[in-house]
Amino acid sequence: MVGGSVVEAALTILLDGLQFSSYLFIVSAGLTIIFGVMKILNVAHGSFYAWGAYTAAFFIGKFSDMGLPDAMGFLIIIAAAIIVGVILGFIIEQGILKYMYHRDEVLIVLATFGLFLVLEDIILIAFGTDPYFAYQPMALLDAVEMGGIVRDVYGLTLIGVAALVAVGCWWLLNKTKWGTLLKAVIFDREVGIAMGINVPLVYTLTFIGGAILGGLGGAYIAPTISVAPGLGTEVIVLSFAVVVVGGMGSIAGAAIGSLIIGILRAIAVHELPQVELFVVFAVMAVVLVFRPEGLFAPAKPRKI
Amino acid sequence: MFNDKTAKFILLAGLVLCIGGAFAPNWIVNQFMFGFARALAILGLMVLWRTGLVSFGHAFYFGLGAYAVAILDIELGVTDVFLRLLAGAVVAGTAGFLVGFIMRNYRDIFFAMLNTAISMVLFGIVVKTESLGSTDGFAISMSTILGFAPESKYPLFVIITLIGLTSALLVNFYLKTTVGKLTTAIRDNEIRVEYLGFSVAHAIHLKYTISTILAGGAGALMAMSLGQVDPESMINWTVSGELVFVTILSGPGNVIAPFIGSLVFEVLRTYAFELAPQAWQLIMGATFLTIIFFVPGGIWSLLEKLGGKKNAK
Amino acid sequence: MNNKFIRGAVGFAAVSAITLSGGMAFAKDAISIAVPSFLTGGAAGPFGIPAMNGAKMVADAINAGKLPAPYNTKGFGGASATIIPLDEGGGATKQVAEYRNLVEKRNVDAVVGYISSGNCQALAPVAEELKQFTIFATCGTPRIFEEAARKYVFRTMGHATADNVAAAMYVKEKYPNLKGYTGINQNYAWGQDSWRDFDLTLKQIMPGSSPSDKTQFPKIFAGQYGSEISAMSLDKAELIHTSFWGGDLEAFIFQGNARGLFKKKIGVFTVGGTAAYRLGKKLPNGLVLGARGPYGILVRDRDTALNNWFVSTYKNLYGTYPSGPAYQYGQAILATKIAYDKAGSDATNEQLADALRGATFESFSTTIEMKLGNGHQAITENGYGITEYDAENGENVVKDVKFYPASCVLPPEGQNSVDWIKGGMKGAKC
Amino acid sequence: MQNNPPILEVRDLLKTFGAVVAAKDINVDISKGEVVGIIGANGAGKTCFVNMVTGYLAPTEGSIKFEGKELIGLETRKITHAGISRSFQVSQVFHSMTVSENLMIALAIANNKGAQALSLMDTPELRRQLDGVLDRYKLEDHKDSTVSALAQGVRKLLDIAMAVVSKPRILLLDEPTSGISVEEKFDFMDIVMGALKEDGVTVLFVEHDMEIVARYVNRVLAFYQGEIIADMPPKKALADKKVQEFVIGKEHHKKKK
Repeated sequence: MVGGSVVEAALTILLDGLQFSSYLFIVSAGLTIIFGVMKILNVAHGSFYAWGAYTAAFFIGKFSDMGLPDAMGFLIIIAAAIIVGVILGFIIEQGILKYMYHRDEVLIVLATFGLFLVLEDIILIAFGTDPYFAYQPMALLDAVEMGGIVRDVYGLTLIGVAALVAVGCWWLLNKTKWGTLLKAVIFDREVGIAMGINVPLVYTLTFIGGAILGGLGGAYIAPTISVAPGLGTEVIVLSFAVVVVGGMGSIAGAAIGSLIIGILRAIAVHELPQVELFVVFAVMAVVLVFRPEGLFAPAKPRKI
Repeated sequence: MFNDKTAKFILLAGLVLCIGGAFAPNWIVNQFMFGFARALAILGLMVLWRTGLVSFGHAFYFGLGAYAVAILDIELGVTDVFLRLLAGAVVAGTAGFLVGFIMRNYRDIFFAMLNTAISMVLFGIVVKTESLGSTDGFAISMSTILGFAPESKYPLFVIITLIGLTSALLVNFYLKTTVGKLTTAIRDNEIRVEYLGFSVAHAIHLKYTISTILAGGAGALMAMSLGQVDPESMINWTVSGELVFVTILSGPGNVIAPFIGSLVFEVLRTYAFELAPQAWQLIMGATFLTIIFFVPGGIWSLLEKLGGKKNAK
Repeated sequence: MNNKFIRGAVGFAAVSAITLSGGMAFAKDAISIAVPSFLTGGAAGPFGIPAMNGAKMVADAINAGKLPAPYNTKGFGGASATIIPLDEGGGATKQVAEYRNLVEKRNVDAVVGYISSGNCQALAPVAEELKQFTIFATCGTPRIFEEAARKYVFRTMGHATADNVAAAMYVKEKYPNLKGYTGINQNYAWGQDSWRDFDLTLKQIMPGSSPSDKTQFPKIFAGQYGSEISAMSLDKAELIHTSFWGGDLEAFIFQGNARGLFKKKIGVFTVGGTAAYRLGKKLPNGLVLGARGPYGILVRDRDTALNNWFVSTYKNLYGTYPSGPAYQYGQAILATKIAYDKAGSDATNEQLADALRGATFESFSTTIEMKLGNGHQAITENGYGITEYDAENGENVVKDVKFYPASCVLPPEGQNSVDWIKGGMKGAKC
Repeated sequence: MQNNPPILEVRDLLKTFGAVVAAKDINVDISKGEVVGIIGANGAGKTCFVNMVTGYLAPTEGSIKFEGKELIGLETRKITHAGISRSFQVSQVFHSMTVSENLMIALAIANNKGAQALSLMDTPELRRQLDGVLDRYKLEDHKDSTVSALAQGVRKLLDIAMAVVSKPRILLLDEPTSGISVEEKFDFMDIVMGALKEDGVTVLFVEHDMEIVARYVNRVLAFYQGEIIADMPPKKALADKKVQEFVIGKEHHKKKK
């Protein structure tokens, strides 16, 4: 390693790992929240990501063409996540899922799979096949030198965003009245109903919240990539892996799962690139063999 | 084994198909081969589904079956159709039996997702291993039949048809045995089944293993009829989704349903692809949602309505 | 029985026989050409759509007889062609099934296209089995014609070995003092083969340089390269080789650019050509840029009637300059015309194959010689240049463009690419 | 009490859930042919006792021997195989299936052990047995009805009928008459007890209704806070002071509420 001490190298790996973990956490948080509350494995989560990315990229490009300041990009990112989450989340939950809650949980997964297929092609119809670029927000924040190499500040802010999401979720669940209600529903839907909680409303809001997080993942990543068709598919696989490792339905699990996978991956990229590709799946396989429920599976009420 | 309506229909259909196949154009023969190969996996998923279990990861076994054929071909030059089929079914069945020790403890959504997770591990390994063909996969040489190399696809079609229908007969028989009948019962009340003296875990393990053997056989037959394997089309989670899609499309009503549903799927996909090369996924997804919402019993229930329940069970 | 009746009966029998045998005696006035390319997924924008555009544009021009000489005759052997667009996505196995449908159900006359090496690799044996005249337009892997002799399958551009051998030669010329190099390539046949050829060639021609022990092979469509960029920044190697394409390529450029990677390191982009028109000033200066042969930005200013027609017509129709895939699909369609013109519109698959086998023809940007694989695999020159943003016109250009003749960057007939490079590239005429 | 050797021997049974003691110092011998009533207030440990005997709960300490064989550690189905069956307070039947289908499953499992489970279920022999069960438990009229559409009483009959098809030597009934109307309860118990007597089954049943206890059992076990506070013939037990205070009194109190 050039000029750097071991400490510098370790710092680089840690930062790389944190950055990738943050990405993993943002894309998987929404999935795990929806699963935790509603017991729905939302395959269409990848579509929220893709729609978030497209919406952000589209408007960032448009505003930039109109000569508006690039700093608007950050507003657009947040707005895009909220718009996508509220509109898509509301339509899907109220238009389709609502009518399925009395049916088998697995059928609901399948319905979201059908939705995923439909949404993928609607993106194609709505936005075309040409990729969108939205580099302006990334270009706005400069680069800094850390540990002997240059880092883009935008990438580093990802860590902050992930931390905000994590703290936000923790605060919402543990420090608000809403969180208490939510936890009751998570523990047992029937108990929730018995306590007089408006479960349908909780479901709608949860789904929209999860969708916003999915959209935020896409919108925030959009400036660093080429926003092209098919980008949602990869995200489903990654976020699913994180959620399986962490324990389905657990926010803390998603955070720990993201950190484990992200940091191990960074170590591999730096020290042993040949094994980088196996990291995600190796972690998943090990967890599956020893703890099939995941590391932080939430307690389940026993019903007999 | 042959004395009920379903069994008689299967025998008759087999005869008609084998004769008809000799005169049908190649593309129709192809559709039937792909459809029937896949139907084998659907048959297995139906066994699980009747017990209320849906696996969202059976591409794991489908892929194992297909890759067993490919690797035997490349490493040992095995081309015999029966050896290949056997290899696919045995490899997948063994894996299924072992994984079954974990799976039999899970139900509902956890069952579905653990299967997905396991299939994704295999997908990850194959995609990233150059010696396993990576994303490109392998081409598979033409199958031979007991030493002779057929000129056309017709002999393979006949074999796939016969194997498909034999499996249907066997599953039809299995579904009438004591353990085979433990379907709705397990879904309704596992505790009672245990108190009656039957291990639910064992019953599910058996069903799971059966489904994996069938999925492996399906993968092997699919690999042979296509002449190609690759992870995207054989192991990816979307393939699992597709298998479940066809299961729902077919309906759980009868062992013939998977064959009809699978054919319908094949034709639907071919035409969706032909008519709308940029929106065929949309057509498939919308069909899927329609079936889930409006035809929960699948195509079989439609046929039953049409036939005024004449063919029912 | 009178003669008239007999003659009539014989005539009827003959007509029936001919009709039954596929109407071969009649020149067709319409043919159908299936053109598979990526219409969905990440490869559609940078590759699939320009490729399809190129194919359609050339086919339309041929149907209307509007190509420049010597191709200004109307149609394909006189017949007008219908293009059937097809999505190449979904994996090789799905493509095999679709290919069978194309041939056996939709009865297309020719199949021209394919971008993914995986698809070509899978389809070559199927095309042979079905005896279907097929031209691969863009896919790169050399294995297709090195592994088996083909009768019905052709490829009208050079294979991936040329891209990477040429890249190595260009690097040697430009950076003779290079000490170390590394690479980031996608983890599948395309990326692995590309790196291997580049690495092996440099080892032969620049023994003073050595590869890094940490070359990166991220998953295709990974999209996030933060850790890799850090690792490569810390690496001693001064040069980074990549065969990234499509969305991955663009994401890597964005992320690397933001972190000053290409200021510190020399970037060699073997498929960078597609990004040149699309990224505008976001494309860093000083990249070594290839286009998988003499296509796209490398030949934009080549002043021949065919090239001028191609560039200007494309720009009029689609609003941008044509990139590599547009050229490659266009010339594959052109090759189809050449085969039909020679064999006739009623030609069988065998006759079409015979017509194209070993042919040499002027394509839009270069000369195509069907020289390898028993006359089924084209050889062309291959070149590289260095990127520079032309602020005056607001567009990217390449300078210091250098082309290497086909005989310099491709193995002679009958030799496997890897063995040829390892053996010191004997017989190369540069 | 009879002088037969005991077929069920319970020794020093203890069950705790954390700090809560659900069963303590339980020592009982049951002889063949006895009909034992288990009484006690809610939470006194009755169902816990049934669950431990049938292997649904593992005791913390102690031993349960059936015909000399230790039951502790066996799974519920192994205990069923050994010859002990049970019914449930809330009938545990297959609610989306018909009465006949429910019983056919039960009969098939009882008849086809091990690899025989892979033989055809629907045999003439099994049909014959089915008719017998339908007849004895007066379920013929309901045989083609889906369980979820049945009245509570019929469901409980089915629940018990399913428990006895495995021909158990001991049957544990958990509150057989709960949810059954006052007018029907004696008819119901007559059907059940008549059929069981025919088969010579030893019966233990948990019951809240002292009328039923007085009428059908020949021995009473009274539970209070996890312990047996009385083990005597029904007449004596119902007159016992402790039983009246801790069991019946609370029972009456509860019913008034």
